[in-house]
Amino acid sequence: MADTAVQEPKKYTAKDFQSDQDVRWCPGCGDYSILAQTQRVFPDIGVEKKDIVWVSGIGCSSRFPYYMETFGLHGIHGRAPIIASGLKMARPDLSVWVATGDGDLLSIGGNHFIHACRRNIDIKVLLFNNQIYGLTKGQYSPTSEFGKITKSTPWGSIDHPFNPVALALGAECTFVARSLDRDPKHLQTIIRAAAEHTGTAFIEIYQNCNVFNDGAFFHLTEKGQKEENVVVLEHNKPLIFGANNDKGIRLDGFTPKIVSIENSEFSKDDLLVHDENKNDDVLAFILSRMTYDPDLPTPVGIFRKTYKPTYDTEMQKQINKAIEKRGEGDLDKLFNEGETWVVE
Amino acid sequence: MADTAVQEPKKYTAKDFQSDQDVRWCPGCGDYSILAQTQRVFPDIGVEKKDIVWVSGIGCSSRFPYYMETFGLHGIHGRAPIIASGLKMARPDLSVWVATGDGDLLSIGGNHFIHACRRNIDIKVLLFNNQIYGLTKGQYSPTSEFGKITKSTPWGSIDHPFNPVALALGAECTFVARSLDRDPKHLQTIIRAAAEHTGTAFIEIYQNCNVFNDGAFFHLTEKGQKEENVVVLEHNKPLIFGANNDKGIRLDGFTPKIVSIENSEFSKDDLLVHDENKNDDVLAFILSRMTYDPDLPTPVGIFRKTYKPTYDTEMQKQINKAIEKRGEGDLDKLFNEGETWVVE
Amino acid sequence: METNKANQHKKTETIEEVVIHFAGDSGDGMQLTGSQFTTSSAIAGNDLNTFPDFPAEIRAPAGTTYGVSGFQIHFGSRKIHTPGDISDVLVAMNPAALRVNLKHLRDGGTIIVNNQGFTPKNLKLAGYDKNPLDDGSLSNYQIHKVDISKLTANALEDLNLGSKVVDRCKNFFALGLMYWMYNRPVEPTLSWIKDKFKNKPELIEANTRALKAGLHYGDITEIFTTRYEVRPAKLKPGTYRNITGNAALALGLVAAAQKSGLEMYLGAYPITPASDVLHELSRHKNFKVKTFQAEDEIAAISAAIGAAYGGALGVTATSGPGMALKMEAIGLAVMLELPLVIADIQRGGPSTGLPTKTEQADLFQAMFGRNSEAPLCVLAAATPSDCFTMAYEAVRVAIKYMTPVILLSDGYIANGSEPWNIPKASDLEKLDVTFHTDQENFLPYSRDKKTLARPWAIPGTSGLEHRVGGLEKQDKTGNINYEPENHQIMVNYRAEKIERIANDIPDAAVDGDKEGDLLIVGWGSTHGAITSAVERSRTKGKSVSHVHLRYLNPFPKNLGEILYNFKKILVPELNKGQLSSLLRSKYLVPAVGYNKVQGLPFKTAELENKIDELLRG
Amino acid sequence: METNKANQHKKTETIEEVVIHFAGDSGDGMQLTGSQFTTSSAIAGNDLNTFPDFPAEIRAPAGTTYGVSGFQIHFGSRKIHTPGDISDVLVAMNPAALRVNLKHLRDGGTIIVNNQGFTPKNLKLAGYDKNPLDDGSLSNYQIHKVDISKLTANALEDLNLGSKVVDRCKNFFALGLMYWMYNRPVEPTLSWIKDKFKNKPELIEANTRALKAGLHYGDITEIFTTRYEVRPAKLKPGTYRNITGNAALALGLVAAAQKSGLEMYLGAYPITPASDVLHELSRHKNFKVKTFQAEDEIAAISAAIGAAYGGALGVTATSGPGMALKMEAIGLAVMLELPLVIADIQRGGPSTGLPTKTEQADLFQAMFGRNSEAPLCVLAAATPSDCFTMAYEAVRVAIKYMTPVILLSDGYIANGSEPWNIPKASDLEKLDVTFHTDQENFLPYSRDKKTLARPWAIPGTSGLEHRVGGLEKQDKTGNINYEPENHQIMVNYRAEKIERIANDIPDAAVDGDKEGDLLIVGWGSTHGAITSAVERSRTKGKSVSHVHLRYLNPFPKNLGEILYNFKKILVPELNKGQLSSLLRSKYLVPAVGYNKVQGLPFKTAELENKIDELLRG
Ligand SMILES: Cc1ncc(C[n+]2csc(CCOP(=O)(O)OP(=O)(O)O)c2C)c(N)n1
Ligand SMILES: Cc1ncc(C[n+]2csc(CCOP(=O)(O)OP(=O)(O)O)c2C)c(N)n1
Ligand code: SF4
Ligand code: SF4
Ligand SMILES: [Mg+2]
Ligand SMILES: [Mg+2]
Repeated sequence: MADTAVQEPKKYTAKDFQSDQDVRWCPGCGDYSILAQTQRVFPDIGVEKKDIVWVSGIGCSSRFPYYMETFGLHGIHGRAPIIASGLKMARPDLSVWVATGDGDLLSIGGNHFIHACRRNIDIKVLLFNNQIYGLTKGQYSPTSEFGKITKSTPWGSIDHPFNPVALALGAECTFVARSLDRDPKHLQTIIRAAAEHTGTAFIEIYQNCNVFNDGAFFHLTEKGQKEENVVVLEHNKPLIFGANNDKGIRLDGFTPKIVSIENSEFSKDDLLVHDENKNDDVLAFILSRMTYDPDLPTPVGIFRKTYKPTYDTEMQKQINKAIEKRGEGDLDKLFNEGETWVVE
Repeated sequence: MADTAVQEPKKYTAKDFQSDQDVRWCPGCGDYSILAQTQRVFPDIGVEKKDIVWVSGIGCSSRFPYYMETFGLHGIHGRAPIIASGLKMARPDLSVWVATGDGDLLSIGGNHFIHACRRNIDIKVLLFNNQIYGLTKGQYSPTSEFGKITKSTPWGSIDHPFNPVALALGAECTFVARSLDRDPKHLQTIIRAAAEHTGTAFIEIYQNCNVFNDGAFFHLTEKGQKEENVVVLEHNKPLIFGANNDKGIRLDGFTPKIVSIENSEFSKDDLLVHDENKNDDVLAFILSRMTYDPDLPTPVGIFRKTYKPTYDTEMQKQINKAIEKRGEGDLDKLFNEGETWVVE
Repeated sequence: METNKANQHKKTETIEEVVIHFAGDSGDGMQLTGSQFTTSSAIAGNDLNTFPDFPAEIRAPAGTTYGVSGFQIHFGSRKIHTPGDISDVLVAMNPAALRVNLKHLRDGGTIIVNNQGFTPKNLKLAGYDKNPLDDGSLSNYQIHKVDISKLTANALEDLNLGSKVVDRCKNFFALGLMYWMYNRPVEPTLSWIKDKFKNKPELIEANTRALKAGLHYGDITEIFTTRYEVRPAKLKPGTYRNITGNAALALGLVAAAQKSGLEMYLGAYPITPASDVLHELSRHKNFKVKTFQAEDEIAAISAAIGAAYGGALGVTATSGPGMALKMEAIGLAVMLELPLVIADIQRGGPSTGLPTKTEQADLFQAMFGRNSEAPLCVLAAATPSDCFTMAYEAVRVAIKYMTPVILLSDGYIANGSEPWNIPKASDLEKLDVTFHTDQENFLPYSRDKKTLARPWAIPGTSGLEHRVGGLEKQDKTGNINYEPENHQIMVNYRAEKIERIANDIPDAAVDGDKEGDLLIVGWGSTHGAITSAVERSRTKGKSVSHVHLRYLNPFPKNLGEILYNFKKILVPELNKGQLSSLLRSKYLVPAVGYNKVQGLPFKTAELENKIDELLRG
Repeated sequence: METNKANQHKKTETIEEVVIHFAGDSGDGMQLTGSQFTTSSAIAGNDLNTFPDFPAEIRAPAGTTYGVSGFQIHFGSRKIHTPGDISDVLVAMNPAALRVNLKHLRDGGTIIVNNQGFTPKNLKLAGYDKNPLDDGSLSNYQIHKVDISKLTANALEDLNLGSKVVDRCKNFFALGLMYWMYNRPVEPTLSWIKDKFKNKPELIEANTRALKAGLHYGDITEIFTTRYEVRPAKLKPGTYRNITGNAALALGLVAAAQKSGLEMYLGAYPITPASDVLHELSRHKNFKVKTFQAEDEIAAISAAIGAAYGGALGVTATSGPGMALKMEAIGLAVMLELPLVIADIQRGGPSTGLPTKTEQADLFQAMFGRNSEAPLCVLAAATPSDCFTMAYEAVRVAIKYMTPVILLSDGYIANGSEPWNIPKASDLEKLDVTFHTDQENFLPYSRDKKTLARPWAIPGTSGLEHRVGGLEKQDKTGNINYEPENHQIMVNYRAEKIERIANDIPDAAVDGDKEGDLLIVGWGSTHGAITSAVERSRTKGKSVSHVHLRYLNPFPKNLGEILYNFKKILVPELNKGQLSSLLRSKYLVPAVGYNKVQGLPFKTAELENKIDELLRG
């Protein structure tokens, strides 16, 4: 956080970010890993603990702030992005983070989310996407697959899921990424990249809810499956995947296709090369579309990273400009604006 | 509306759709044209008046239902898409239309809008986008341009506007189009196409608010300007525009570029050919990105039209399936489910 | 039939009522154990009342006090009104369960613990320095240390199951032991096991064995010398089932939809403790019940309003925070004068509060939570099975008066259960709905002379095209109208319509004498505790009567009269005095509140003491 | 200096007070005309009170009755409390304006009409069969038909302006005429014109000429024989300006932010009639006021809560429907115990209701609109300038008690104006805020002994890292806690904290004798009408006193005592009896309501009659 690192920050360890509260997630929950990776990364982001605030809504994932030894606000369901936005506007010096769930962010909180994106307010949003409502014990969520059988859909869900990455892109988000609870290294990299970004940073994290939706992402996280099902996006690198790194993604028009790069007509050089900084977000959008395509690997990594002025700095700028132009506010002058008259 | 045209509908004229209420918009308001075009198209959509419902939120535009001689529900601010959704679910036989404004739909109502899109509920949404809050007398809206000076932003707005077409695409909307209040013919075509679509149909209509945002779209609607600034999307046709139809849009990678097709290296055949039915919505997304690009013409027409099962029919199907499987509900059986015992 | 025969050398003692509390980790299956015991007791013919109590965390780390899940059942041969203030028997699967629940065990009560659960680690997690089973600190109780885990494992030894699976069967051992002790029929549970695990024969075998092992253990070991017999209660003849409040509420709605010929449309968003209404209704699609899990509570009610406009029975169900979000839309429903049932299953607050705990503090919100004058009908269910009756009644009022109706329930009766005397569908009151069809002089805001209801004119009806909305509307035509006199007329109509419902509801019934020293006025889930306390006080010769309100707006017409006939009025509530404030304001009576806001229901004894105090003072 | 000298042959009559009503189409500039007349009258030293009244439509089709926009001003040489029940003079620019307002003109009153506005088309639009100017139907009034349009056009003839522009100047002609008639200073308006059109010299010229033409017309024509003199009122010495309630409210907040050293953060979403608070505050960025137009009302308050957590002065402003949406978040603020000011500028309801009309019906919502027990402080401003005082007070209470405060205003005082005795910034009470910094034993939910406020510990403070949230929290530590006793303690604390504010606010003041036959208890914008009615009744020798409440929760400590000293209590409210219900409930006094829900303020005469009736009966 460029604007907060005024003084040399203390040297922390992951432990410094552990609060004294018992962690109350179900044993085996993917949330533990997200917490651990965050605590591992935070010593490096160059911000003092006192200047970090975690804001959340309601859900299993939204208990996150209690476990981080920073400031924290456990808000109400769906409102974390906007509570965080208000805080960031009032206090641009703080590093403001949001922990949220797929219900919290995309169901009740969808509007605040897309508005945060378009404003490009400098907050970082970590979506714990377990494709289920955990805390309320297992109803389907806006990211659950069509046909899902849950407590509230005993006959199968008839909702088409959101593609959170595509939604964020459609809402003009400047940093859009995806990672996995069970890939600690990757998750750390992405959290670090979000910390470095100035502007709204959105990370969709696939997270296993082992109680109500166990294994939803095992094809993307477990050895022997993930190799064929995940393609890692890296800036300026071609899209290669497969257990033997023998496959790649090639664009046919706008359509990504799998090609073999071993003993085939194609080589590395024919593959789509990722460019996360593309200012038009079309490439990112094409990549986002691979997510629900059963024939294509799921991309993880940074889809898009671009820069534009943030809402909080623009707001501060206007204040400064106003003061420059008019001088610091003088109450007596303000009171006496317009027509006045004197009664003796 | 395939499923409603059970009996041969009556022959109507535009006049049949005029209610007995005085139209109370400001003289000169673009809303009048939208009303007129709708009333002109409705006799042809093959639905009886009694089976049509207009639902709206709050705003100048949301007064629309009062002027249509159909059923109408003037709801509360932002909730029209979801009131309409509930109605359509309960009554799939009705033709349900939403009239809404840029504040109503994209500010307070943003979440209901994106959820309606992803569900693909069969409602038609007409967004009267005047890039301003009309009814509350002139605050900026989520589609107002950056820097806009209004009553609530005397120092200029610092919000980056939504691109409603891109947002709808990111939210998986199956029919996405744009038209103009001052192009009656085009608007009629688009309304007709929306009526024919099964699934969520979204039309962004640029509308002049001559009191609080006069001329916002004059470069797209006025003779001498519109020719160079608008490109009309037509299915299977190349993107040609210009006063003399001498320019076209060509794709350079994903990037649309203007090329001359008169005395130049390019001809019609080199141009991007529009395909509104493309199931992946990348082309539509690319086109949507032209909107705010000062160097490119603004596309109007149908960006995307695709088919997938609608929420309302899926819901009805489940009911039918349940009845088929279990027989029509029998209360006594229901009451006596599970363990029972008799007290004599 | 598998039965539960007594070992002949053990004596059997007949008792009138018992309270048992099952407690263990969230993963220990205590809710299941409790509900099986409940079914068995119901079939044994007892009256009963239950109260499950579980943590807000889904599955808090094993062994912690905040992860304890409990289930209390009170059953007897006489009328049972509550799950019991304190328990006679505590079944504790680990130290945390013991620690949390000991304070609610009566002196001299029985403790049955799972010995293997008392590991050093678990003791520490529960905050015990020493093992309470050994240090004499439980000498006030009859303590039975049973090797439940070990005995279960022994019984399952040759099945070759994983140790986790084996461990999950230990609750059935405990259940078996309690079945033995209280002479309960085993058959219902055996057939439940068969049904539940029909695709996993090994689990049928395992759980059956564990259950029987518990049963036989009681029979054989020397430590249990007495069995208890709790005779059937004298219940009204009929067919019964055990039912929770949420299930009853859902069934009441389905029944009302069927009897009125309306299709039901539920718009809901999950929230504890209301989600089960959504879950239950989602199952009944063959009753043409459409259920919609919306994006939030505002969407849920807005969709239901849309559906009601279309002629469906619009319903939404939620709890406190969700209710707060619905208020603007409820105002619209008031203005549209459409029928709508809004169920609020109250929970502890404010804000997110105590999601899994009970409270009665949304009465004010139900009455007044909207902008401007937006009156509607407010009903409250008193017991789990009463949720059926009041849900049915909510629909009746909503469609007859074309008004939203708020039905208040709470976590306590929503999750608690009691035997329900199952009605015959044909005996339920018929609910009449006629959609308006007459085109002649159709006026959307004309009114029925008696009820002041406006016509329900739904889309699809030729010639009735018209517009409604949230702006003030002209009397009769419903067109937008801002005239002062018209506004006054419409405001008055909306108020008067709700007041007239009073002509159409039963008089408040006084339990006890019609005049006397003390009247207790209650509402909602406090019914059981108040009834018990009043019974006890009367036995002691006190002049105490009880009125329990199911109609909170409007009040029954005779309420004022009743109030004026008592010297003192006590209003016990699980809030800071909301009903009492309404009564004071309306009737100018010096009602005093007895208020408790602890996320827990009243205890009978608390109320009894309060009554004593008032009648003394 | 341009002055307004009388033509010597016309006589001048001195009168004590006048009510003028300007009315015309929405596009006729009547609000501007009214506000210019107001400024001029203020500078003339009169006390005054104004009431603008405009349609919900932005610009309804010209000539319709629902498109009429009006502005009423009441000014005098004595204390003026209201804009006047009925007007002495009606300036009507077209038939619709005449039709709508005639009923509020006193018998024998003066009508000045723009002759050219009475075209057949306009007559028809207004629903007149015949021209009322000619058919004798106005014989009860002194009617002056003036060719306003034509005379204006004449005056501007040689300027070569479009006819539309010329037509838009006609309101200045009317204004000039009224200036002449009431001897008002012209200078303020002339300089306003110069400033307003500083980049359009032709408009300066046009409007100036129109104004002067009106002025001279009065002087010259024979039809006006009398001018009136309204002497300066005896106002408290000081510097004055005219101020609307919304502007005053905004300034009060800015002042409080400055005096407390906090930066203000307003989260708002536009809504009539609260939008002007947003507009006004948006201008004052050089006071470090951050204003945020949010995506909706929930976002607006949530952002303000976030800002308050960060140490800003969090504010949000809205009206009824928006208020309903904020309730869940207000519950969170109650739980977080953060300072927050929530201004509710009430309007007609329910639902969307009558957006541009006034009402006082959100008191219940402010008190009770949240789930569970979520008490907070409720204040109400009584007059436009009182909005300044009460906004300041709202901030004081919020930061001292670490609580959300709801400040109630309404459309009537928000848009209405009166002279404001401008305070000196240095005389305003200093507001102390100390953010907590001490790391030793920091407990986020420890409490100040006197106020019970918790410490405000903001991010950025070393060693104070801690978590807060909407779940019930442990006493002192603020950690999540579900224990029954703790919940009771916290519920009690939150209630007690609000009650203690009563120790810190002024006693209720009785206007009149401290005991007597009748006490009128009012709140909010009814202040003026009640004051006038009580004055008049007392002149008639009646024993009537008046208490006006600015603190609605908690009530002033001495209120009960006051109430008990009167035989009867009358509570006039623009709702169905909300304050009266609170008083009855709390004090068990037989307060009776006088209720009007018509989107309009009380008339003095209505209240006077009611007083007569009560003291007779
Ligand atoms: C206003 C409101 N509505 C509903 C709820 C109930 N609720 C709590 S969390 C939640 C959804 C949880 O799902 P998600 O956001 O995916 O988080 P997870 O538990 O899966 O991490 C719901 C519906 C609430 N607390 N508040
Ligand atoms: C809950 C609520 N908040 C705010 C308002 C005030 N309001 C009415 S319409 C409107 C916005 C209008 O803008 P838009 O939707 O663009 O419609 P337009 O008037 O421009 O057609 C607002 C903020 C309201 N009626 N209800
Ligand atoms: S319910 Fe699921 S998401 Fe919630 S804590 Fe348990 S495993 Fe994690
Ligand atoms: S304010 Fe603007 S949008 Fe509204 S009616 Fe007038 S011109 Fe049309
Ligand atoms: Mg989830
Ligand atoms: Mg608009």
